Amino acid sequence: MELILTEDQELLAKTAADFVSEHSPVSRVRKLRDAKDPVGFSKELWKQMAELGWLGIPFPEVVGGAGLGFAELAVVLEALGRTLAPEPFLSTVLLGGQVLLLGGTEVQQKEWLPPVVNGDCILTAAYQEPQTRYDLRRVATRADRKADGWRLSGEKIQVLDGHVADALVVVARTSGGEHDAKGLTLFLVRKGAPGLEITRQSRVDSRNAALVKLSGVAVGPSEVIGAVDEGGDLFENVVDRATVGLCAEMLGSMEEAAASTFKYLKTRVQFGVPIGSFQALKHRAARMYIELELSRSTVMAAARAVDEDHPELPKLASLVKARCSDAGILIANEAIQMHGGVGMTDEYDVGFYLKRARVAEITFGDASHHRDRWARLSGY
Amino acid sequence: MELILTEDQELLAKTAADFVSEHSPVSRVRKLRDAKDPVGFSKELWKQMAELGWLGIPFPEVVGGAGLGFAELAVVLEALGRTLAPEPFLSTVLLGGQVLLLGGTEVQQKEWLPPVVNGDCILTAAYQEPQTRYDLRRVATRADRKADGWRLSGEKIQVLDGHVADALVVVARTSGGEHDAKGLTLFLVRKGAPGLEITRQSRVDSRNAALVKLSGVAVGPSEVIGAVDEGGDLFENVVDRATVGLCAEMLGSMEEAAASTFKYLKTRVQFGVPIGSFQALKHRAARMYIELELSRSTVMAAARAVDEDHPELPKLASLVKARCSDAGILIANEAIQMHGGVGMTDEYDVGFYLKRARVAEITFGDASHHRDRWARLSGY
Amino acid sequence: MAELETFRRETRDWLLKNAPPDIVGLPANDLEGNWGGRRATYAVPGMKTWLLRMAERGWTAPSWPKEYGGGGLAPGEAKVLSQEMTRLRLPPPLIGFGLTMIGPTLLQYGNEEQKREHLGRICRGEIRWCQGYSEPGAGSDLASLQTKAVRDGDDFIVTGTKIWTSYADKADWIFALVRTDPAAKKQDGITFLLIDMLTPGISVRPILLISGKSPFCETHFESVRVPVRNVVHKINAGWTVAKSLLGHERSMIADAFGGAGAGQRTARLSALASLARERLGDARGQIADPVLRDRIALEDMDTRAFGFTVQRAKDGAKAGHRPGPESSIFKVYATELNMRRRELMVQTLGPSGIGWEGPGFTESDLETTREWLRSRGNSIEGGTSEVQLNIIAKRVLGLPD
Amino acid sequence: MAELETFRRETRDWLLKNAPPDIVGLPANDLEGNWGGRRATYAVPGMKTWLLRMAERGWTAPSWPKEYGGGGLAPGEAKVLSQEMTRLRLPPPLIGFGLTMIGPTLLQYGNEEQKREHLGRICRGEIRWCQGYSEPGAGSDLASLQTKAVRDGDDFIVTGTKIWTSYADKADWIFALVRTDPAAKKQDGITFLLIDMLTPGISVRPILLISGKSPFCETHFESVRVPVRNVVHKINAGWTVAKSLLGHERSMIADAFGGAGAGQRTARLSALASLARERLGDARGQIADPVLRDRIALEDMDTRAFGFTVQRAKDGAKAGHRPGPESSIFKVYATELNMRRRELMVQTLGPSGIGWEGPGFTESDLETTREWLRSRGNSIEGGTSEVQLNIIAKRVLGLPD
Repeated sequence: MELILTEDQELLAKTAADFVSEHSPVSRVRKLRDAKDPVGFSKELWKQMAELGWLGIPFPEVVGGAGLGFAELAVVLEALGRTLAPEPFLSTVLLGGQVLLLGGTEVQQKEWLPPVVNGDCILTAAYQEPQTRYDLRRVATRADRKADGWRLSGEKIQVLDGHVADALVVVARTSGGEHDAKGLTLFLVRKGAPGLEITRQSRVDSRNAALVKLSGVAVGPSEVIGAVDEGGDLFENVVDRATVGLCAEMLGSMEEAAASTFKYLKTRVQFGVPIGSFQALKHRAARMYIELELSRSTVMAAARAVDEDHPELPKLASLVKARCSDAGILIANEAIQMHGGVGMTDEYDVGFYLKRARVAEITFGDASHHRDRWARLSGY
Repeated sequence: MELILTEDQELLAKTAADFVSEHSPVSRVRKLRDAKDPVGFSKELWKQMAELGWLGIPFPEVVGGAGLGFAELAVVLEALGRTLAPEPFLSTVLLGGQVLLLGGTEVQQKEWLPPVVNGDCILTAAYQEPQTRYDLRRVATRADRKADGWRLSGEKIQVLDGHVADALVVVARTSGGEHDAKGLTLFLVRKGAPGLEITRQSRVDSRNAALVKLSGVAVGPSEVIGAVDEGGDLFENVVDRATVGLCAEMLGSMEEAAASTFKYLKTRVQFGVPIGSFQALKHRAARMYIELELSRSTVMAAARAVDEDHPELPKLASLVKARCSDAGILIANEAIQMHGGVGMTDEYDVGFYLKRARVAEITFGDASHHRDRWARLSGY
Repeated sequence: MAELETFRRETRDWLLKNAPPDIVGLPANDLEGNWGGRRATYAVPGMKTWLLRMAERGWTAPSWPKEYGGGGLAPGEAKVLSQEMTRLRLPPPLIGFGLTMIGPTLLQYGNEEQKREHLGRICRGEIRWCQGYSEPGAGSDLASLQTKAVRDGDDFIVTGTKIWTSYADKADWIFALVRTDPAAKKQDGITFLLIDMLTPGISVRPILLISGKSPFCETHFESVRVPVRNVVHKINAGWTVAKSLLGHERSMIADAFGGAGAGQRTARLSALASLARERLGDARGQIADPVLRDRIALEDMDTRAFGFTVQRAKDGAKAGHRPGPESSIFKVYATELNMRRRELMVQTLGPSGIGWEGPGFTESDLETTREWLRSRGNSIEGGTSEVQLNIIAKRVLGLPD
Repeated sequence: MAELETFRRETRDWLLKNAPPDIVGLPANDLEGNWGGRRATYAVPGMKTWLLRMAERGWTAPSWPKEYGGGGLAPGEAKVLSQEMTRLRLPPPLIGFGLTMIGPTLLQYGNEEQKREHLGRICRGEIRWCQGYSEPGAGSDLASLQTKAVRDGDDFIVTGTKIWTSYADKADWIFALVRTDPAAKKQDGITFLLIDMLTPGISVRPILLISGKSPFCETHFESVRVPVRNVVHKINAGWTVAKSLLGHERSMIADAFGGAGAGQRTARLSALASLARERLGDARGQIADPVLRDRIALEDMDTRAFGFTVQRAKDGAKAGHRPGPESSIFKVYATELNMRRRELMVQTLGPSGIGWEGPGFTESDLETTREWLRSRGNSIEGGTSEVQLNIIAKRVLGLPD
């Protein structure tokens, strides 16, 4: 892999940066939050992103996609991360969409992926449960076999964009006990299915999330994605890819949090001088920059690993997630500290970055979890 | 407990500080090292310390001691730590002497403790083995029962002052397997006993340590200290006390390393100003000071816990050792970094402090070991 | 000693007779304590009676001189009163910045007229005070404050903005630093002024924090007329008054973060360790996540070590030593301990530690998350950690400027 | 491409024919490589032949112009040569500061006479060079150097002391910074001078480090007479020459700490992880100490992330981008990674990690301990971490002075 942007990728980065600065300032996130917007993001903007071809980046041309890869996706997600755009990329493109791309039948792909690419369909994955913590294979939701298919029962939490999703990929247990790695199957459940109850949640970053209760929801054989009992590996692969995408977004966020802090250091005057002239703050700013640069290299490498179907992808996904989680929190904490009192006020944007950094850290596992996974995958 | 020095203790501190600055500069340690001195410390100075009453501090008057406690001992050890005095306090007073004080019969105490107090006898404890790491109960050295007593066989490493000791307290297994907590017994082995082979070792701090090989060393019933099979608890208690003493010494060392660094910051000029005017170094110096102050409070508390036979002593010993280990390494590392290039030369003293800090950290268990022990003793 | 025991017995009898039953066991924290003031409200009816009875005896400010409304108690007596109140689980009848901040300041720097005017009303809980120091442009560099007070006959005309004025929306009076001589060098042109919040031209806006609601406000002064007799100490000499108050504030913060009693033996698991055992599970008697367990042990151990350090300072003070340099570390270390602890709490909660409100999160988890967010300000408010480290480097270590 | 393949074939044939068999597989590190020089010694006899044959072809300095003794190879050809030597496990025939430091400097700043005098001798391994920059009073603040060079006709008289002159005790010539104008402002009065170490008045004393023996020396100049024609570039313009060399040195340090190839897939366990498995034992396939295991994973992961960052800079350079700001972090991060790794190694060794020499410790454990001690200097030598962070803050982030 080469860790540089091609000319096309440079161009995409510029388009994305321009789009974000014109249409998606952080004030938009604030407005959606304060208005308790029922959708939680801008459908209009989502449609525009579709028109720009962004939603189709990782999908093949046969479903209307661009046939590009995560190297390109990362460029767009980084730009969106800069201003914390709350559109359902992670849920729709990186979770639901990737499950269908990697595990769906042609029929399933033809039904769902074109509307995803067009921005007409929101997908998500319901995998987390109250006891899951970061263990993707710890699933209590059951799928009981019936003559005409399955009945799903269980409880999922923090389902991204759950309350606006047209369909959910539900991870359920078709065999084995709660902790077994095998015996998981993925099911597609449509909005409004009888027995499906969705309650919106409120998290610190004010992005969409929902509780999902399944009370004997009926699904037919055509709604199974991938092989029965073999959904665990498929879903873990999807989460590895989604993790790389999430980290690209995190990179953008920490970049912006750092940049706004460096700017503040240059302009805020105390004791008659800009506070950025104080060496202790300088050195800490340099440390932030180092963490940022290492994070950037790692995001680039991991995105290319997805595109190359690199056998080390699981390790690199853990590498990038551990790194971006730690760097994200460090940079957000330093951003607030260096902003001083105003950094603690809701009125300033910097707190939004801390809140998002924490939620992003928790999503798909925190740094400690991924260091453990890296060590395990490395054979120690 | 009260965390202040009494007037008597203040006086003792002053005497010790004066004595150390007059008789025991760091250059003395350097000379002993460079000359490969066969004794490894100054017998003369040791005798003087005895005359000052220091060796008798924790022993009762009946054996010639002062009947004082660890609060007083800590004051002296701190002063000695300041200039890295290599006299056999740890081996003789804190290990061998304490074993006899806590576990010895009256006969044993009468034989050994008066010469200890007088400075005429060097004692030590041989407990570490190649596989011990920090687990005091992991002992492979065997004591086989015979008609007339026992035969000791095994290998001990890094026995403090082993090559100059008049007698060694040997921890040996009288029952159970290598990892069993029970089944350990303490034996007193005299210098020159047949089958006892002692080889001097060289560690980075150039303090005395030795390999001890026991090949069927015969010991009689009168040389058992404490109850047979019950030596594990006794020895752990001794090590807890010795740990507190060691930490007092470590406190003195880190205090001096920090003080010499603060002095260097005030005098070393670069870019036309003393480097201590650079804020980044200032903040790091303040951090060193904070670690030092917390270490001091903890040493004082732990020493008083020994004197009060406080039920929390094991926890406090772990607290003080974890803290002084971490603070010692931090301060020594920063001392070298702030001294710059000259700090790396053997010609400057600051490297001696780093080397001693590392050896002290390892002795009786490193910080991570003691955090684990603290958590275990706290019930989590 | 015998006298003190008599005092103890009499005090206990009096308390038993006069404390209304509904106040027993009430907590004494900021949220639930009685702040008094013109607009005081009492969740528990007995609290008003309790205040009146205690104030009548001077026991809302037990150590203050009797002539100004205090109890005139000697230190030993005051300690006995406090012990007996604790024993009977009686909350203080009154809390607030009047008792802790402006009162002691007036006792030291106020003139006779000011003491007579204000101290009694503080003791009786009639007036609630707030503090007007920081400004948008003057945070760590407090002396660069710009709120100006221009002399107009017997009055000053005050114009400017104060921030971080805690509870300004509930306070009756404010003690503020204002610039009375713009030509003087920074600290030299500052005056310490007492201002009635009912004076025309004052407006108050509560500040929302990243953790949600807060007691902080922004307070605007638009040509507010304040009598010159409300100057404490001398005109242009307010910095002296402010400094003595600031030191006081910092040690209060260290106390508030639990530094006070942490040297005591902790009989039970720390809240953090017990949360971790509950949430992460238990493997052979140990918190199942060994890496987090190690961090928790470090946090608990540092807390204990810090507690010993606070105790050392107190024991030294009791023995009559002047405050040692070790006390300079209290503010920075106490806040860092708390911040690390909050961070470990949310890390322990994991996916349960990122809720803002509503379904899917327990009340206690939501509170933990908000407290974590709130804690990020600990190293900023009351003098940033950076300023504290500067002070240690300069005053304690003597490093050059 | 076809031409390059022809070159590859010819090169390989030549190498196969000319490389003495006893040099195959020799390591190319500082200790075992061939430094050349007047007093060169050859542990392996073939190394001398290897040097002569390669030097004759100009392949000790493949990219330098032929007229000065180099190989005159284009970048593509030089890469092929290097690849073929690696493939055949042939060590470089010559290493040292002549090739890496003063040679390139002379190519850029030297006059024709200097190039003719020195470059050929460097290529043939006849002269070994050392560097005289730092002084006891001029460490991070290099420009405050005080070694003075006073003009005396066609000579300078040099007096002063240089430290950290690596291998000065083995070198034949030194390139040094001297102060030629004491009145000028710091950088402005400095001259870059070439000095034969055989000149009377020079004395060299090796420096012992806390880790033991070292290549470092202290070099004294007592009225040493140096011809003015040995000035590189112009008198009082030596700072320009020095700066270009310094940047070069820093990237060499980053490379030396393994930044170069760390982006590559690491097929096997890191040395650290495998040491830990061996010494701490294995619990269900994992290093038995979970806390240390977490720190080791972090170290390995950071090493990988740093490797990717080095690769990114290289890929960018290959694509013709100017060196990006990311390269400013190499020196500081590479050394920190190494220091952390050494620290983790001794922590893993525990009681086995504190030996100095002799019985009771294995050779490999003793080496680990010495390397840990030696590593403490990594963040000092070649520009302290503090100076690097200042540079990042100023040049990359644009923070004010």
